Amino acid sequence: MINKTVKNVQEALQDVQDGMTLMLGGFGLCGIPENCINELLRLGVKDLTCISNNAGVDDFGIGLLLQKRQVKKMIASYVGENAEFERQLLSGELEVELNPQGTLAERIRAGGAGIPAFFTPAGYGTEVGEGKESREFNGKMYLMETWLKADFAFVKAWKGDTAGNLIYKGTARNFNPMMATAGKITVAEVEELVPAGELDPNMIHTPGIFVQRIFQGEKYEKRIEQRTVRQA
Amino acid sequence: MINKTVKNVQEALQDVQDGMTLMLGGFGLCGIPENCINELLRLGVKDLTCISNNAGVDDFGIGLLLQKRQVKKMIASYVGENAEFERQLLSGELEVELNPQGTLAERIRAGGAGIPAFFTPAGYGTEVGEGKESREFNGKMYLMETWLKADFAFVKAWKGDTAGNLIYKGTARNFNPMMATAGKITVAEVEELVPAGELDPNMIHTPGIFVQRIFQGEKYEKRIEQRTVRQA
Amino acid sequence: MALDKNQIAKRIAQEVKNGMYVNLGIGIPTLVANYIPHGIEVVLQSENGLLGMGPFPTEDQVDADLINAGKQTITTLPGSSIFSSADSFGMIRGEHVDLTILGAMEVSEEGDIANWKIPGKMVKGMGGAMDLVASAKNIIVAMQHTARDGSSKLLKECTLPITGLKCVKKIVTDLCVMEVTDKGFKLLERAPGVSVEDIQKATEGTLIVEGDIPEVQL
Amino acid sequence: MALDKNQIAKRIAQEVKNGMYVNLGIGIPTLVANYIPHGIEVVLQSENGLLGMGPFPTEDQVDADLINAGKQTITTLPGSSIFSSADSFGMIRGEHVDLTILGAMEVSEEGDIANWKIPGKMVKGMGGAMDLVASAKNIIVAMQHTARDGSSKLLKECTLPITGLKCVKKIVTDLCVMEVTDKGFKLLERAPGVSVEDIQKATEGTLIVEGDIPEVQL
Repeated sequence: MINKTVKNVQEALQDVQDGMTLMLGGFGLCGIPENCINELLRLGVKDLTCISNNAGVDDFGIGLLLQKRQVKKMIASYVGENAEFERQLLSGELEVELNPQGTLAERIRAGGAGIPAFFTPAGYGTEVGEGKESREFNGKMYLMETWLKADFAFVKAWKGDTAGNLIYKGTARNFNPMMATAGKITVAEVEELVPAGELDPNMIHTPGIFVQRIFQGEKYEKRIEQRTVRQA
Repeated sequence: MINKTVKNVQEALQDVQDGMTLMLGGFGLCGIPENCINELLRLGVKDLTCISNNAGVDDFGIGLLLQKRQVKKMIASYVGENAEFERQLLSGELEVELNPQGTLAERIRAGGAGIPAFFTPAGYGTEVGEGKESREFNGKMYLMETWLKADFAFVKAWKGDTAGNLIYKGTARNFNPMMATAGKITVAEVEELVPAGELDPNMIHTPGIFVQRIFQGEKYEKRIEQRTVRQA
Repeated sequence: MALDKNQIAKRIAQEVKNGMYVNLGIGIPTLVANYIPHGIEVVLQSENGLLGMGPFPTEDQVDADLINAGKQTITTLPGSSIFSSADSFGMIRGEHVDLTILGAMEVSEEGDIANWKIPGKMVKGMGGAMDLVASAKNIIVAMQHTARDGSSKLLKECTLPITGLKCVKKIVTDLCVMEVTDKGFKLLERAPGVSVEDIQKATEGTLIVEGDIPEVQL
Repeated sequence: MALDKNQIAKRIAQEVKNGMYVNLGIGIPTLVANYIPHGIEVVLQSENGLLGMGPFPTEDQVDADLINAGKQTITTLPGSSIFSSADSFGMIRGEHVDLTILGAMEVSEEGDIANWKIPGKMVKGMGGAMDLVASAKNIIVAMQHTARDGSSKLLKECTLPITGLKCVKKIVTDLCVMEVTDKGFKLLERAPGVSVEDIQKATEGTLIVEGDIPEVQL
């Protein structure tokens, strides 16, 4: 089996350049590629176009890239809990393309699956539909949306093997599987890297063909945005 | 959790009617819903439109429905090993719509995922493209293909639970997961039916929301088309 | 007396029928889960990739890898399943979810909804709301009837950028329960002690009042 | 001496490079797996939903739930993965597969391929072939140079319904190895003892012969 292992995050991201389009997995702070984001901060690459459902919070995740002004454009579905993101958006400092979440997920899947365009009802009749082709099917109106691809896709998985196969845990799966398919170079960081053959072929979420580089992350903070608990 | 269990195949298929559109999972004879096919034979429903990658072999699987002339139209990608299918096709007794295999798989996924149409390069410039809209994206030509849905989808899984969650085994997965999403009523037959909660939520191939009825099949012949072996 | 958030949620919970798959939006809709009557089996869908969402975890159950669409830590119930965002919205777009409950800033008498942006002031983003409202078979909105300045949020036409066209079926506000019909908002129930006149004054869109309007029963 | 099926497969195996993901069609292409040189790591994709296909099973390993696209029982190798047909063709359409090797009834000098139907006589169906040829980065065809009646299968234009336009890159027949170029079939290698004239006679499409043409080395 082809071995996709790289030594560390530095080797994995060595050829990331200014101006590139990057995909970053995660929903909120759940399932984000923490080690890759930290390395992007260290590298200081700029004028990035980042595709990610959210942009982290002010002081964690992609929020840190926004603070350091490394991002030229965000393609996302939710600004929500990120004041700096909202500020840069409203002031026009940051170019932002907001997509309905399902449209965003499907555009990324389409990019990986060789489908240049598809029709969805989401956003028809709203700002999102402005300038887009619309069409009626079976009496309902749909917008044509196009695929998204990236120079690099950074995904985070729970377990991975040296062949690049990935298994995600819980709702940390979210956008990671589609993004893994849509990067020219897909970098997977995992909590546990095992030899090829240890994972059950029936239970692989992302087949190794989509992953060009894989490494075990040094540490994971896994910050929680809304720690909600009930009494035992 | 909502319980999707029905007593047996008779209960599961009680309201299948003449003239309906059915999806049947499987690739060749691998992963076909054997018990449902046998019940369709027993019911004798006719003028069916069957959507299935293949049509079984002459004396097993959908081949039996063809022999009994219960099928008016087949939507498939491969005729291959089925002489009766090829004969009915060439004689015009059976209406046949051949789709590229990936187009067929994607049309079914689109039906389940609420995407009325998408673009694929498969079949551009061939008979498959006749009468279809074609369009250029990034210098390459694509055909517009539309979704497929069915009145009933019959799928076969390895394990299932009472909530309708399914796990497939090996390459018996094939078309089953997409078809499960595209039936108005999806009937799942499984080799082993377990209580909700026994399957790992992380390892579900088909979430229960797609399955309306589930039962444990009485027996599985699992016939092999090409038994190829090597010396130990 | 106007309904509080929990009462709005409790009233909406009465709309949830046995065997439904339900998506709950952020805010009041999330509270609906607390009031689903015993004996009613429903499955909660969280659009970040989970079917079968359970209650919040106890302290020792907290798992950073298990959150809902509001980014809150949650648990799973027996029979739950986890999937990608693409599969989740395939489920939503493909109309497999029976009921969607969400919040709104404005709703028009035709059932248009606005809930993602105030130009120049606030942009939350649409998140999954546009997908949900474009494909849900049944949409119930939980909202305040008026803004803080007393202006109506139930309008002839939305003034804010809309999230979806002609999609809202029912609305539960602090003042009343309404159904969206061809002819406007049809008043179904009043909050206890709130008069039809109070509701009429707080509603800019066409309000249809037919016969006696009963009080909400909680 | 013309190459036999195994020799064609063996010659094609030389085109397989380390680290490639390869899809092998039914027939001669399947045999290529037997000749991949030691030290070359490749992963075989089977479009019915498997990456990392291994050799045929021993009698006690036979599993009805594990077959390849030719419906043959097979095994998996360590590091393999299994997926649905939609995901499999996503992989193919998305150009993640590096090399596709398949059979053909006819190939045109522009690289068009026909391999799924003889009108009125035979319909196999296209199976996955149309998806593969529409999206493969590199397509090599394994075929016989002529039909049983001696007529050429390497044509100016295909006479049979085509499977894909301008997609074939290289062809290995019983007589020779050719590359498809802008100007026609460029002859690269001859089968041992087969002359350029023999190949010329068996080729209806434009054959480009430049310099000395070496014999195939197996």
